[in-house]
Amino acid sequence: MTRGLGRGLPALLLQRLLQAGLVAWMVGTLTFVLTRTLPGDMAYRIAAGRYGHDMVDTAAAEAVRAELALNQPASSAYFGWLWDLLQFDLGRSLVSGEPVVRELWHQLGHSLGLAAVAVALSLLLGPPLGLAAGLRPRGMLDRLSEVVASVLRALPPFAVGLVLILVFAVGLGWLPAAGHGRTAHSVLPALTLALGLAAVSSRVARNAMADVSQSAYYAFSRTKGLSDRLTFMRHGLRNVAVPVVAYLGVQFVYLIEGVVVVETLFAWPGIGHALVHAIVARDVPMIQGTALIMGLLFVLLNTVVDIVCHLLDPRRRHA
Amino acid sequence: MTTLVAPLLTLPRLSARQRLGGLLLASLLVFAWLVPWLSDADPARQQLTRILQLPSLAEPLGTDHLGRSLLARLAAAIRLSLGMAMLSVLTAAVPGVLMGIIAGWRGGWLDRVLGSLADACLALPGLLLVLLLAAIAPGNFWALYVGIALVLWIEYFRLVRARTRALAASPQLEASRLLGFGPLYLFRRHLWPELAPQVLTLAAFGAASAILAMAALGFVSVGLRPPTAELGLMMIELLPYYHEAPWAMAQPIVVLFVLVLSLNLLAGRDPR
Amino acid sequence: MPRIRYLLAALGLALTSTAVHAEPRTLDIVAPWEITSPDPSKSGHVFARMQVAETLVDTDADGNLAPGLATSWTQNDDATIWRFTIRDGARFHDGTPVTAEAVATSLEHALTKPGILDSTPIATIDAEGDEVVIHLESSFAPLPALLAHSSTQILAPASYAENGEVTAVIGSGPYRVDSLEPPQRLMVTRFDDYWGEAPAIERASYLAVSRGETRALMAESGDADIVFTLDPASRTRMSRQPDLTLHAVPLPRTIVIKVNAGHPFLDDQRARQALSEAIDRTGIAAGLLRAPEAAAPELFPASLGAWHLAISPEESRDLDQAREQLATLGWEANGDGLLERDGEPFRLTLRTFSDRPELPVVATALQDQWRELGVDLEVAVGNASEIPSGHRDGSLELGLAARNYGLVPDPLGTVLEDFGPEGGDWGAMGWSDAELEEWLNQLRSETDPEERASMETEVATRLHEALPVIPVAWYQQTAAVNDELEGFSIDPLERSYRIDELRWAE
Amino acid sequence: MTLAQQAPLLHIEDLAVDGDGVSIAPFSLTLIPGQRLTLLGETGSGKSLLAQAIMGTLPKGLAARGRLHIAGQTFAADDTPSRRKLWGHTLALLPQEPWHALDPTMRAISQIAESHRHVAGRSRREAGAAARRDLAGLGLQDAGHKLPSELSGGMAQRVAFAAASAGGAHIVIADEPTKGLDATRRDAVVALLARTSDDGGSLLTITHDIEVARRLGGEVAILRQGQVVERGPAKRVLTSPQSDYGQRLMAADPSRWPVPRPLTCKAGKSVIEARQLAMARGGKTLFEDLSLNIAPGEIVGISGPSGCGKSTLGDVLLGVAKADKGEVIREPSQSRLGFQKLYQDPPAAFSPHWTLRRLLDDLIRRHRLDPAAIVPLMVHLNLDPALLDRRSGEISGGELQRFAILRVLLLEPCFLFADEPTSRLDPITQQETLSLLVELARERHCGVMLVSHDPALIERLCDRRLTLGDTDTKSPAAITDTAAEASLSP
Repeated sequence: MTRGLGRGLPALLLQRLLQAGLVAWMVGTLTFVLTRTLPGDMAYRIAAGRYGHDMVDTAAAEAVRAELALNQPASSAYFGWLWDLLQFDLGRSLVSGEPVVRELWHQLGHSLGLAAVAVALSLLLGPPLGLAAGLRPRGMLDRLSEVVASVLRALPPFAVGLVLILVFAVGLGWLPAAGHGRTAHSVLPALTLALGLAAVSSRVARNAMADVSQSAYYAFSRTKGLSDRLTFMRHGLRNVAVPVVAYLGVQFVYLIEGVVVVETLFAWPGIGHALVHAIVARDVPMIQGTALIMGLLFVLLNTVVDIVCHLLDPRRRHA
Repeated sequence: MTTLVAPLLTLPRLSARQRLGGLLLASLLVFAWLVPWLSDADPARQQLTRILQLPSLAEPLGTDHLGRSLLARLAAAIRLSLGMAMLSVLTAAVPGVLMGIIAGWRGGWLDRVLGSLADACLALPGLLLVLLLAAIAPGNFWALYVGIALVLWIEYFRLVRARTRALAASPQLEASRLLGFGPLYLFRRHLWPELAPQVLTLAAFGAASAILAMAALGFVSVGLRPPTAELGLMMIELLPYYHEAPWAMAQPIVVLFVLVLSLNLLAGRDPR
Repeated sequence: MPRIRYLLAALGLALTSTAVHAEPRTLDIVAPWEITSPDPSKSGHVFARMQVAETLVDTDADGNLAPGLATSWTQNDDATIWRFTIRDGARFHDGTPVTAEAVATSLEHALTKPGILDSTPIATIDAEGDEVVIHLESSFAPLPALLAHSSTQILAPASYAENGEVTAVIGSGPYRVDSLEPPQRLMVTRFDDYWGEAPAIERASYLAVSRGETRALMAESGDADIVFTLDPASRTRMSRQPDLTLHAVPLPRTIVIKVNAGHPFLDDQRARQALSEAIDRTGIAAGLLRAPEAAAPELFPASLGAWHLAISPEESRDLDQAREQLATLGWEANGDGLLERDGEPFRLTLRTFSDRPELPVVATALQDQWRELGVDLEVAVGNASEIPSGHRDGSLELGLAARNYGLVPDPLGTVLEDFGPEGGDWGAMGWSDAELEEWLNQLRSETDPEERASMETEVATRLHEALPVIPVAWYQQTAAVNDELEGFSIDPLERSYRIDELRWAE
Repeated sequence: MTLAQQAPLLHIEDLAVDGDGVSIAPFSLTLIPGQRLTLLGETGSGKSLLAQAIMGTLPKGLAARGRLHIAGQTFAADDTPSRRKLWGHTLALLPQEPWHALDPTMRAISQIAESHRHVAGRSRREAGAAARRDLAGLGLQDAGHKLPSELSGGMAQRVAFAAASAGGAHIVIADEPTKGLDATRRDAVVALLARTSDDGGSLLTITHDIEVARRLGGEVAILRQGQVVERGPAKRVLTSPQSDYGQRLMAADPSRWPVPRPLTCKAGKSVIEARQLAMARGGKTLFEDLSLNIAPGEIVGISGPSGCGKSTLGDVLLGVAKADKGEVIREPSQSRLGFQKLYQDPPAAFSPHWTLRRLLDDLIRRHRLDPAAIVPLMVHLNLDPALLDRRSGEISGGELQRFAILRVLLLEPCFLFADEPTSRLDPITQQETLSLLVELARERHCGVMLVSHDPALIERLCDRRLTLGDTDTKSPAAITDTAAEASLSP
């Protein structure tokens, strides 16, 4: 991806590690500063988060303020947090009192499971369609896939999810409408996410394939005597895989947004849903913990994407 | 005649696809700005006795769950959402392009610093920034749309940096430098025409995803601000009535589809 | 590429072969409210409704107090010392007996945490033999009603860590906790040696789903046997569903507008009445809430006996009279129809929150209706805590909330909180009435039912005239129930799902 | 057996191509084993389209007519699918710019082995061995594991040749095999191609380089706008062409150019002077203590293999780059605008998005030049004024280079560094362009340093010659100023 500090894999890993440290610090500080500047009294917000909108009142807010020593000066709170972070202690959630790590483990686990299935499904749906369309640019399939991609990109995820529930859960009764527990629960939310991702990745694959199929080496491979199938397998796939895999790294930016909507619609106990509640309830340790883990995860995923690109494209090794 | 062509925005000869895209976009804009002239219906005026009425002559697009004229609300929503989407695109494009050019042109340590900054920002969960901004400035849209843009600038940055780096070393720039032209001229004549199609493509996709991000936020009840009509939030308001009045919820979605399709056609290839 | 396809095929197989073995059928309940933590002060209402934990005082079918873990209770003459005799033979889920000491420690823990007991003048709680004796600093007649609230539910001593934090919910109810996955899921199974008669349903699960559409779809697709709180739009659709029956019961919860009577525009009673008369309550109830009978011309619904004044909703709307009243207060309409008084426009901000999805919609309706009157209302949808914090720092002008007058079986508990001397976080603000305070004080210690009824009606009438809090609509608790269940009924006080009365139809 | 009786490998009857704006007259030929045919012509003469018509790879929109008899089978020209089976087995096409035709992500050896394996049908092990043998035969033993991006132009050409012919095809069609290569690499490729016809195959070569046609020998056909203007054995056609176009084409060969008029007066101070210049690039010293000076109107030629630092010297003289050691003194009276450069690939020096008129207006407005100076220069460089309204991508390479000369001359430069200005142009346009350049330089007393890899061209044009070190010899660049002096004398 970026022109790394050094050459080859070790240099790239070092650079990613550095980036992880930078991200951890930036995310923590940014969320700390931002949550401090949020309007509204934190004690009241946390009380609302804890005791629900029926029971929140001044007495509850004062009790929370006393319990959590909220009027601690900002600087000492920040360095306290930083010191804990260095010892990998993310603290406890202000609302539920549970250690943030356990809450994250439960909710992030579900979100990651959902995202993994979604990405796998999108890889199954998007790129193959894109490759087929890219082989015959301006063909029937190409135009059709462009319109379908535009439709999917215009549809908000909850509309897609709603249609899927109506068809597969209420209509056909094959799959549970919402909730979690059995693996069957994860199919509809993952499919909703996958359709959104596939819409974009199919166009990226289509453009990559169109470029490759009109390149000089593709034509030479055919005039050398190789069959269409062999030319595609030996020269088409690898040259297309590089841009498609590279795009995967960027795709995760949009995945998080989709996850929040899908988790709310399908009542999936995920991290996006929890993050929204944490921000509304000003649960600072939870916000920082979530943002930190999501940031590091993103760096990890990008490192994986980098490694795969490295393996796929020998040019990078000597670049 | 050549002097008439706007120097900055060079509109290359439009292909048939792009003309169709332009036509669709123009029809949306005409609809949005013409409706207030044609019908004096106030987007916020409610009639609780006539809710979710089917489209009729009196009410061309029917009424929503509060009996408000969907025609007026849709037009107001397009005006607001498009305006906000443009704002979001600009707040993403301007810094992204500028830093991309600086990094691509100067290269060296500056390029590496900006590069790692961009990677770090990409790792920031964009959703978090948007939610925090929504909490900081509750109820006004610009904070949300700027928040949405905070993540998008990186795509502009990477694209522009790659293109600028390739061009900076090319003979055409060296020739112009030898002929005594300054950096501004080099940008206007050599860099911008090369970057314009890709940057406009990204802008097109950025605008559409900004509106969808607004709908996503509305879905988790962030950024609600009655009675303003906003494309993303209209979808949320009409979502509960998907069975009773599917045509009501379909309208903002169709408008967004036409917007995305027209931007796709106008933008040509997705440069990502 | 082929390797990925192989992996997914294996995953696909795993999806379809859901383990179906001969386990007894689980009752799936879906409701909108998430479980924050095992602590009764935070999510006690879920454990009470799923009948895991019980309170000293219970309620009978039509909402009157009934014996719970306390078989009976007596008070001294000025209601400052209360004695509750604890049922013998009751056991906690970990087998330990329910003793007076255990009850006392549980109540002491509840007292340290924010909750319903904050407003009670409790001095000491101690156990004497099989009785729990509570000494009060001043007389407080509704104490038993407060001890029916879920935040006072009795947990076994083993549930509490040393610092008083609740680590596990070991109650004494007919069901014990099987697995708890906050914030969304709770599984319970039947507790065999429960002191009462054993329920028919063996296993039940509770799932928190925040979106109304999803809850309705789960009912239609059969994923949930009972779904509580249906949104208005899906109710009309589901009434036509074949294998589902819809239940609706009025609740003692009212959508109210909390008014800052200290605000210069709103300090005069006539201004508040004008705003109230401008509200089209039948339009909101029929059009938005899809329940015409929900229109609330007065604060207390019919189910609250003497508190209810039986005022008809039609005569509550009178736009012209409202305009006259505002005119007498010196408001004239300026160019674009907005009211102005010596240069100042009649502009107010209404705070509300979206935890209850219907509130922002009602706020939008109010905005337009008051616009007709000439009042420019700004709606700010934020967090529920902004209303009490606005009450505290005086920044609140108007707040739209859903106030539960059935928090405890006797509305007096909530009324005392809301209309005390300096008002209440969810009640009056910048308004006080000496006569009302006098009646409320008497009600605190009055035990004779007729006397209480006449005073309750007096209080209700005064609140209806002075309007420190403007009622808009009453709530209905709705539920969609699978026809394979028999014996379902809704608790009007939202205290229990009454799972122990349910049976699978043969 | 005399040449005629052997069964022809390839027999084409009245092959013609027409489509949007292109038409090639019917053309027939017969190729018997061991025979070589070269199609000679300028860009746009349709020679590449003929090759694609034979192969069956015509782009959409162009239709071929006529019949082809290949290795005993008869094919209709427009029936490409049936000919598809011959690709690699009987017909081999060596593509233009082979460094683009090799898969950038695959090693050189596996691109050759894959033809052995999948076209010639050898087993995986045999294919590997055969590929190694091919590489050794082409002197590329240690280049097998390299990626195309790490191969030089010449090496890429040889790898492409090995990959194309691995399938055992007898008929080899080479499309512009020497484009972009310097003299030594060009001769190596010609020798390589000659081997195919020696081993009993037949060779059809398409080129615009007369020297390549001369070295290949065999039969030559000259094409112009789709018409064959002359045809016959190479010796006769290339030495004494009958058609007048043939004669003009042969006259355009630098070795036939008239001896240059000597520089009349070497008066005046030298325009630019370099003292003990030294420069190293990537650890390799390009040149050391090189000194030279150029008088106004004098033309100094530089020659040497590609990658020997010719362009780098230009950058140093123009001040674009700084030399490791030594200094450059420029004529003080001239501003920096007096030192300009002409580029090897004309379109690369212009922004493709604007009309040429707009670019000229910019230049005039920037330096407040006199617009009247344009018209006479246009006439002198015989540039049609209508060209001004076109973009740089819409006119021919020759016209664009002359336009570049015009753009530079507007600034009345005193020194011009021409970096292989005509290597991409056809012979006739090359001759016109260079003679115009020399004439204008003399007339305006502008010193020119001309870079070229064609020794004959430098011989005929330049007053003095500078040869930069050969990569093989260890010694860095030697200034053979004096030798060039000798060539000056008539």
